[in-house]
Order: sequence, then C-alpha cells, then structure tokens
Amino acid sequence: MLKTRTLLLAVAAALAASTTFAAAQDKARVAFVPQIVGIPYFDAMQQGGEQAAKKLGVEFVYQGPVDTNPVDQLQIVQNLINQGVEAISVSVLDASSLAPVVEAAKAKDIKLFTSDSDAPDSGRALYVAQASDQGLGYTIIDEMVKRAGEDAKIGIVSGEATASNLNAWIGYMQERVKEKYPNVTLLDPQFAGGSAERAAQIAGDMMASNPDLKGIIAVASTTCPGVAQAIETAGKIGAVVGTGYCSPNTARAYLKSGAFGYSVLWDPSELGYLTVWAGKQLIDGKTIPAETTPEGMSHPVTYDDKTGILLLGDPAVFTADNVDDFNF
Amino acid sequence: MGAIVRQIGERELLLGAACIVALLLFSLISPYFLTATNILTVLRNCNELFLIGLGMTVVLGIGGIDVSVGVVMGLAAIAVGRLLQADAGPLLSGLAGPLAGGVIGLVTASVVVLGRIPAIVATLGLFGVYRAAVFLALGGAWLSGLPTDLTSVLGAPVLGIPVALPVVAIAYLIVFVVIRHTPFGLHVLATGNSEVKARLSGVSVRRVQFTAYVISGICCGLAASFYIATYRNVAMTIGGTLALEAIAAVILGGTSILGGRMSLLGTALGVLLLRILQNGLLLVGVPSLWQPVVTGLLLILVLGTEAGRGRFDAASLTRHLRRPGRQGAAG
Amino acid sequence: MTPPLIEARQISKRFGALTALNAVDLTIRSGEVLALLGDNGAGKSTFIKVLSGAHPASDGEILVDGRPVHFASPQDAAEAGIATIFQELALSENLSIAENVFLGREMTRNVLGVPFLKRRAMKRQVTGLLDELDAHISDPEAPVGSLSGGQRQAVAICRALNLDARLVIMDEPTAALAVAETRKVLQLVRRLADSGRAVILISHNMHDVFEVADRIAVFRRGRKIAERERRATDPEEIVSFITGAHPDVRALEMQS
Amino acid sequence: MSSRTSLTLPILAGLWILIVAGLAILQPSAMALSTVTTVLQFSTLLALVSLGQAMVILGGGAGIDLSVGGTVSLVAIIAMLLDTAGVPSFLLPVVCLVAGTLLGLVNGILVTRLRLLPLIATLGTFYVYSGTALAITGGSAIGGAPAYLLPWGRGTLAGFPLPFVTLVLPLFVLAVLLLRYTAWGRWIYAFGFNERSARLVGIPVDRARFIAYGFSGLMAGLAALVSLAWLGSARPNIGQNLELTSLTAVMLGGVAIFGGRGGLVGVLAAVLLLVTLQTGLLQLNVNTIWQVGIIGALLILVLLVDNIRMIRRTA
Repeated sequence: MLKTRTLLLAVAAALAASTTFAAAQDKARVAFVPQIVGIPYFDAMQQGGEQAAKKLGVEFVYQGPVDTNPVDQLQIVQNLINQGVEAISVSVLDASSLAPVVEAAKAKDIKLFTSDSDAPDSGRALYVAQASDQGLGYTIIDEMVKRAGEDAKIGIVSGEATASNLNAWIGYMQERVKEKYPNVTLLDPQFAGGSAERAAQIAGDMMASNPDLKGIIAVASTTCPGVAQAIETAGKIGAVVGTGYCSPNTARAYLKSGAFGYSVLWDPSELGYLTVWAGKQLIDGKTIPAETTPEGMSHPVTYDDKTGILLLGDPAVFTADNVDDFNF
Repeated sequence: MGAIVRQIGERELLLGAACIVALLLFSLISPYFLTATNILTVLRNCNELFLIGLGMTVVLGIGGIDVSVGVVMGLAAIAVGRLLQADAGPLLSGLAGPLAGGVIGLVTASVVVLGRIPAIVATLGLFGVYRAAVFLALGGAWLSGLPTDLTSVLGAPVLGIPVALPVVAIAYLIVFVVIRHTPFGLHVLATGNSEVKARLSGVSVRRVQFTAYVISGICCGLAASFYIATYRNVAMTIGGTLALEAIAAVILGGTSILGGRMSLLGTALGVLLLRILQNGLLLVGVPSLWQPVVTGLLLILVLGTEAGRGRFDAASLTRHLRRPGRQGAAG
Repeated sequence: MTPPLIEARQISKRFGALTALNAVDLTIRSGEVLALLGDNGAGKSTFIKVLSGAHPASDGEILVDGRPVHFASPQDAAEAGIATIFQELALSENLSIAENVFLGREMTRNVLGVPFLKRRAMKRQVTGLLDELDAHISDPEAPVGSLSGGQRQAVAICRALNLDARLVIMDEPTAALAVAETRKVLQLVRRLADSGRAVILISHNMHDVFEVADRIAVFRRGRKIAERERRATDPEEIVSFITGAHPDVRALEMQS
Repeated sequence: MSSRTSLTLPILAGLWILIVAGLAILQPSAMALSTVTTVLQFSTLLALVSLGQAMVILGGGAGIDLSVGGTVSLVAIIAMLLDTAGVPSFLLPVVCLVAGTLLGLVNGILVTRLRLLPLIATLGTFYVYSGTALAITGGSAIGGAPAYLLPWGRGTLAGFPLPFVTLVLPLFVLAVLLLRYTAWGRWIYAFGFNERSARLVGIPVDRARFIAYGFSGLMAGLAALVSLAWLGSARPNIGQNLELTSLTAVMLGGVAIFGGRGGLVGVLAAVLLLVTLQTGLLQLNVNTIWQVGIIGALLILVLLVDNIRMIRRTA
C-alpha cells in the first residue's frame, strides 16, 4: 500500500513539476479571459495578444474555461486577481457574472475591463469592442437582404442561449428588420449550445419546416460549420443564403462551395492586439484619445469616453472573392 | 430467448406506436413534416446517435455503462479528419474511424475490466482524460471545412437514398446477428444478468465485458466517420452531451440499465422517436431550448409506465452491483 | 480394485486468517449418492467449491480416476467430468432453458468464421434430456425466470447431464421447495446415481438425506468429523455429530 | 467502511499537501489569505451539492442524483421569477429551500414510488430541470437579487467566505453527526450496504431514501441561494456540470458507488482538493483543459489504489 501511495504521490509531483511556468514578474501583466478555450476565434485573439505583448513589453496571460460556464470563468478571473495581474480583460459570458469580482479587483488596484463581449453596468474600466453590437447586427442583416431579397424569410441559429454578446447582436438584427425591412420575416432564434452537430440538426429542421426560407444566420462562430453543412446536405446551395460571424479560415470552404454567401467578422487577432494595448494604457494610467492609431496597428481606433467603448473599427465582410486575402 | 422477445416486444410496440402518433400529429400541424426531404433529414440525424446507441446497448447489456462515448467519437473523428486532410482517400479515412474507435475501446475496456473500477466511475474519469486528449489533438484549432471525399461517398444517392442509410443498416445487422445468433450474445445476456452465475456456468465474464467495450468503441468510431462525412468539422466540445443522450435513447428502447436485457430494435426506435420529436417540435414552432425537457419527460413517462411491475428490485440490485472480487471472498 | 472416481486428499482452504477447510479426505465412487451434512459454516460449501474449481485449494490434492488434477476454473472441473449445481443454481433467469443448458458450451456452426448458434439442434437435445428426466417441462424455449424452484433444479440437472458429468454436485437442491417438488428432485437425484453417475448432495434436511443417500459425511468447523454408510447409522447419531454432542467429536475437539 | 475512510483521507490529505507545497515552490505569491478565500468561495456550491449527492449514493439501491445541477439552475430561476413577480423578497431564501426540496422529492417519488432506477429517473429530471431553466428564461440571466443577500453572499469573516462558514461547515458537521450518532444515519449505512436485511429488520427503507432525495434537493436549493447572494443574479445554467463534478467529488471522497460505504469528511476533503487543484493550476497559468484531464486521471488512480489494496487483502 505504501508503495502505491508513494507512486501516486510521485506521479502527482511529476505532473505538478511538468507544469512549471513560474517566471520572474518584472514586466507588467495583461490577462485575457475568453468565453471558452480551444476555438479558432479566441485562439486568434490569443495570438494577437501575444504579438502586442512582445511589441509593448508586457507579459500576456491567456486563461479560459473549457465549457461556457460563467462560474468557471469567474473562478479564473478571481485567480488572476489573486495573482495580482495588473490588467485583466474578460470576454464576458454573462453580463452580471463580473459583479462579485469587480470590487475585489478595485481593492487591489487591478484594472478590470472587458473585451469582445461587454458587461456594461459592472463597473469595468472600459470595453474593447470589435465593432459596435449595433453595427454587427445591422451589417449582417443588410448584407443578407442584399442577397436574399427584401421579402426574405430568415432563420437564426445561435450558440449558448446564455451568451450576452450573441443575444445583443440578435437584438439588433431584430431591430433592424423591424425598422428598415418590414417585409422580411425573421424567425425566432434557435440555440445549439456549442455543438456543430446540433447546429446542423436545427438548421436542417428549420429548412424543412420553412421551405420558403431564404437565409440562415449562424450567430456563434461554433455554429457556422453546422449551418453551412446543413445547407450543403439539404442541397439548398443557391436557394438558401448561409452566413455567420466566423473567421475566413472557418468559412472559406463554405464560401467556396456557395453554402455561405458571405461572412461577417473583424480580425480577432487585431482585437487581441488592441485588448493588450488597452490594458497597457490602463496600467500606465494614460487617457485614451478619441481617435488614435495604437503602436503596431495599421489603422486608427476610436474611443468614446462616455460609454468607455474602445472600437476596433467596422466589421469586415468576407466573400468568396476576398476570403483568400485573409488568414485568421 | 422467448421471454425476452416478448418483453421487448411490448416496448417496441409502444415506441413504434409513439413514433406513428408523433408522425401523424406533426404532419397534421405542419405540412412540411411528411415530405421526403424532411424524412431523410430526420433519418440522417439519427446516424451518429444510433451507431453509438448500438454499442451502448451491448455495454448496458453486460451490466456496464460508458459515459465517455461522445468524446471517444470525437477522438476518432479527429483521426478521420486528419487522414482526409492528408488526402488518404475516403475508404482509408472512413475505416480509420472504427479502427481508432476500437483502439480507444481497448483502453476503456482495460481500465474498466482489468482495473475492476465500477464502470460509471471509470468512464467518468476517462471522459475527462479523453476530453483533454481531444484538446491536445486539436491543438486549440478546429478541424474545419474538411475535404468532401467521405461526404460524397456516404451521401451518394442509391435509388434516392443516401448510401449512409444502408451502411448504418448493415452495421445494425452485424451487431444484431452477433448478439442474437452467436454464443457471444448469450454470454452478454448471462453476464448482464449475473456475473457470478455466468462465471459459474463457464462464461469467461471478463472476456465478454472486454469485448463489449471494444465493440462500443468500434461503434463510436464508425459514428465518427459519419460525423465527419456529415459535418466536416471537429470542434473542441465535440460529443460532450452525446453519451447521456445515447443512454436515454437506449433505455427508452427497453434495454435494461442493469444488464441482461437488451433490444437493438428498441434502440433504433428510441433514437428515431427522439429525433422525430426534436424535428417535429421545431417544425411546429417550439423553441429548441425545450427539446431537453421533452427528452426528459419522455424518459420518465415511458419508463414510468412500467411502474409497479417490479422490474426494479433495489435489494437484488445492490447485490447485483457489487464487484465480483468481493463476492468471491465472502464464500 | 479400480480407483475411486474422485479422491480428495488433505484439502485445506484458508481465507486470510480464517481456515475454512482443514485437511479433509473424501472419496466418491460412481453410482453412489454421498450426502454432506454439517452446520452453517462447517465447510461443506467451501469444499464443493474447491472440488468444482470455483476456489483453488490452499493445500492438498484432488485425484480423478487416481490421477492428480489441478482445477483453475469451473471449466477445468467440468472437463474432468465434475458438474456443480450451486445453491444459487447459476442459471441465468433471462435466458431460456435450452440456452441455459448449453451456456458456455453452445453448439455452433461456423460460417465465414462466425460461430452461429445451432438453436434447433440445442432445442432438440434439451427436449430429449427433459424427457429422459421426466421433468414435465414442455417448452425448452421458456425463460428460466418463469420456472418453479423444482423445475429450475431439473434444468440444472439437465445441464449437468449435458456436460456428460460423471460427478454431479448439488448444493441444497431442496432447500426452497414444496413437498411435492422435493420428492420430484429426490427422484431425479436417485435416477442420476442409478445411471452410473456419482452424486454429492449437500443438505440440511435429515429426512431427504436418509431417503436418497448411500453414504453420509459430516463436516464440523472445517473438518470432516464422521463418515457413515446410511444403513449403518440413524438420524440421531448424525445429528449428534453435527451439533458436536457425539462423544467422538468431543474427544476430537478436546485434542485440538 | 472505517478502513476505507481512513485510507481515503490520508491520500486526499497527501495530495492536497503536495499541491500546496508545489504551489508554494512554483508560485510563492499564491500563499496568501486571498487564495484561501478563493478556494473556499468556489468550493461552496460544489460542497453543498456534493453533500446531497453523497447522502443519496450512501443510501444505496444504485442511488445517484444526476439532476443536482439542473435543480440548482431551476431553483435560482424560480426564486428570482417569483421575486420579480412580487413575492416579498425576504421570502426568497424560503422559496429556494422549498423549491429545492420539492424538486428533490420528485426524484424521491420517481425512485421509491414509481420504482424507476435512480440513474434513469434523475437523468430524466436532469433534462427536465436544466432544460426548463433555460427555456423559460430564453437563456438570459435574471438580475436584481435582493440587496440584503449580497453582504452575506460576498462577505468574509477573517478571510473565510460567509456562505462557507455559515452553511457548508455547519451542514457538514451536522450531517456527520447525523450519520454517526442517530438511528437514521445508521439506517442509511445499513440499507445502503445490505438492503434486504435492512428491510427484514424493519427499517423504513423507502421513506428514508425518499428523504435522502429530498435532502439532496434541499442542498441544491441552498446552493442556488448562495449563487443568488453571491452573483446577484439568477443564471439558467449556473448548475451546469455540477452533476458530474459532484459525482467526481463523492467518488474521490471514498464513498462507494454502490452505497453503504464511505464518509462525509472525505467528500468535503475531495471538494477542497479538487478546487485547490484547479486554483493551483490557474495560479500557475496552466491551460484549463489539463484540469479536466488530471481530475479524470486522479479519479481512476484513487480507485485503482483502493482496488489494489482490496485485492491484496483478499488474496
């Protein structure tokens, strides 16, 4: 028994030792907490963040939950606060989930801000936005109407029903349709969780129940492949316009096959870059001007002091024609 | 096997009737329900869950359980996807699925059977380990927009039906024949009924259990090939909730979670009923968020109909669940 | 003289610190019914588990036809012609009679390497066995779970016969049976012995034992303390052995 | 039973010390009171739910409660919906307790009256509870938890989170005493270990088991209350994954899946070990996916060690 226990302890010790990351903390640290790890979108943000860290002379910390679970995300943020990481940005899973840690961060004089997905009333320092929620919601509808017509019937397949940024975009889509395209029918959003399989299933069922469906919008990047695949399998290429908020790399095959008419996104690595840059500004106590071109970026960004929103720029629209110009 | 046929016959009739009632109801409400495309959509959506359910039926048959099957499918899907990316062709890539699944099945079987850990605990642990493996194998990026080789093979229409359906049917037939017409099937049932009695009757219980988990792995692997053909994508969260859904479908089908009683036809009908309901509810305008609620209610209702028939005798169950190692020592 | 069918020599079995069997000697001849008697925990069940290969002995040896054998599993014992009908009967309630009779050694036909069950042939053979035993079971496809206790004993005996067993070990075959069923099972036991097989019978029921057994061995506290021809003893003597009231037992237990 | 507990605790303690020592060497800054606070804070929900889970599993009869996570979510949602609908907010804690208990008792009815297998019954209610919580809210959180709850939910006493001090500790102590020194507690072990003989000696197995499921629901209701007081809002997926994590904690804590063996101290130790491990890995900035893998491997390893010991002892 003693032997096995020793063995067990040795294994655990080896595990602990193999994961050593302790580094001298002479540089200021900027952390980013995504909604979930292991998806290309946040992976790209991580890469952008690392580039910025190198360029700006800070250390970049990237930690996120394995499931889109707000408590897990909260736990990660709390631990970063305990570590005394100087600036922490969060892609918020759920707008109110930050509340318990905001005070803790303030008490330790840690800059807590949001990026990619906001928690407006949480007391966060600022919000690094890829594009305004309104811009994103409007753009995808405008582009869809261009392709599917002013009287189109359009379905929405989202990811987690609890993700506040996704729900905000859907809200603006609905608003745009109501105000500008009275003849467009926007179906109620359906939720697939994080699974491509469920997304395909739901999209398939949606097309079956609405033979006159002209377009499907995949709101979460996790649902893009599923929606595209469903359109391909249903043989509805050309009849149904697929689209979603997904990166050129994810959408490329579907843009080429015609299952997707277009895809709307920003460059997530730029967003990651801007996030770290903003963190650095916060740590240095600098005020961000209303319009500025951060060091290492090719275009200017805008900052609204009143709302605390640092805007990356307009969302980009990718099509079969321009998709090969991008690699993220 | 007379009695078993009679017992599951009841359940199969119930499920079959439920399917028909659902079909009728939905087609009354939605004109699009009983269309060829929609029926094909429903059938296609059954593939992965049904294949995994086949393996799960055998595993439950021996009195085991495996909550890691969804992630096993995910791991095998990565193998299939990587081969497709490497231009290995549809045949090789497609076969890599069951092969990879079988290898992972060996690992599961070793931990559960040789490690003598209760199946639910062991596979819960393996679920975590396999998930980490999926993450490592993907390296943080998805497999996305995979080549269509496998898709065009399995999706090619024969007499208006995609090839995938006969392939699934053949898989079903193979498992059915093995279970119904070879000694192994009897040994599965005997093991599931009572490990001790089966051993005393000269059944090599360990080998039967081991084989069952490997079969389940192969089924998951086959499901992976279908998954890749259909979705051409592997995300990190792949298969996370499939295991519980498969268990629900198999139990609905009349297979006993205590082992010793199983119905492959019931599994097929259970999967079909779940998918018909999911599809139909969406078609008649019920938000997809309600789908799990329906699954849960169905489970409770169908199994609740057996209430009071003494199917579940907790006392014998406790005995049944105890590990053989300890039982031997008591005599 | 031919060697006895089975000879157990100095069999001991220990579970950790507990000695369940202590140097037991016993022989069994073809055509006889040997009854094992003893209080709970006397070692009878352990002894037959050793004999049937379910437990390996800690010490001692077993001879079949005068040759030493080693049983690693019930299969080994079955191949040596020893079939055991355990107290819990070892029948799978969810399988049919025919399936149970053949469980573990099914008749198969190889097609492309796949061993297909020969269900009809197995059914025919079981029907024959059931007739031979006059067991009054008409349908070999009936699930064992639906049978009465006596019928289950019949199925278990069928199974032993089907194994071509030369020694059939029965553990409490009449324990949970009604009077009529008990009679039936005892007749089966007698028929087995009359057909030239050896039978070891474990029982608590003195009446049953004296009705059917040729020889009686009494176990107490892991030892065999007495062995008598049925004709040479009576229930009172046997009971006194079992309870330890017999002077011989007292003397023996004083020594140790 | 006792031998198992006594072995589990040293293993868990050993591992815990190892993690803490490793952390102290690799990340000395983590050795702060705030880390303790964090560990306990994030242990609270899991500890409460695991306590209920442990009771159900100890009670045997293949007892298991897969619905705990769904119960937490649904109770939080129900409580906040009632609150916003005008039910006086001082009643919110009562609503949580009552709703949780009722949802738990539904499981109890399914298991003891309808004789559904616990795994199946609670798999069904898992789908129903978690699905309903999501569906009736459309997935969005309901904010505005009563302000009087927040100081309790977020407050600390000498670095110890108040919910942990005022709920988890007393409840565990109470439950341990209950199991050890009351007839009811001995019954749980008795019928968990050998149901038939327990029934023969006249223990009301069904009633006790019914109560155990109700207790598990009550614990889930308390966890929901803590989540409201802590986060200030009700989230329809707050209980996500709690069913499997609590199962892991209970198994790791030395409770046998077949019931009747194991103790609650081990369960609490396992909860603390799991959260400490997560915290440690986070402090070292190890990718979170490793947590999932390591915890899975740990579960298998600890049970293997137990088996090896068993086999050695019987051989």
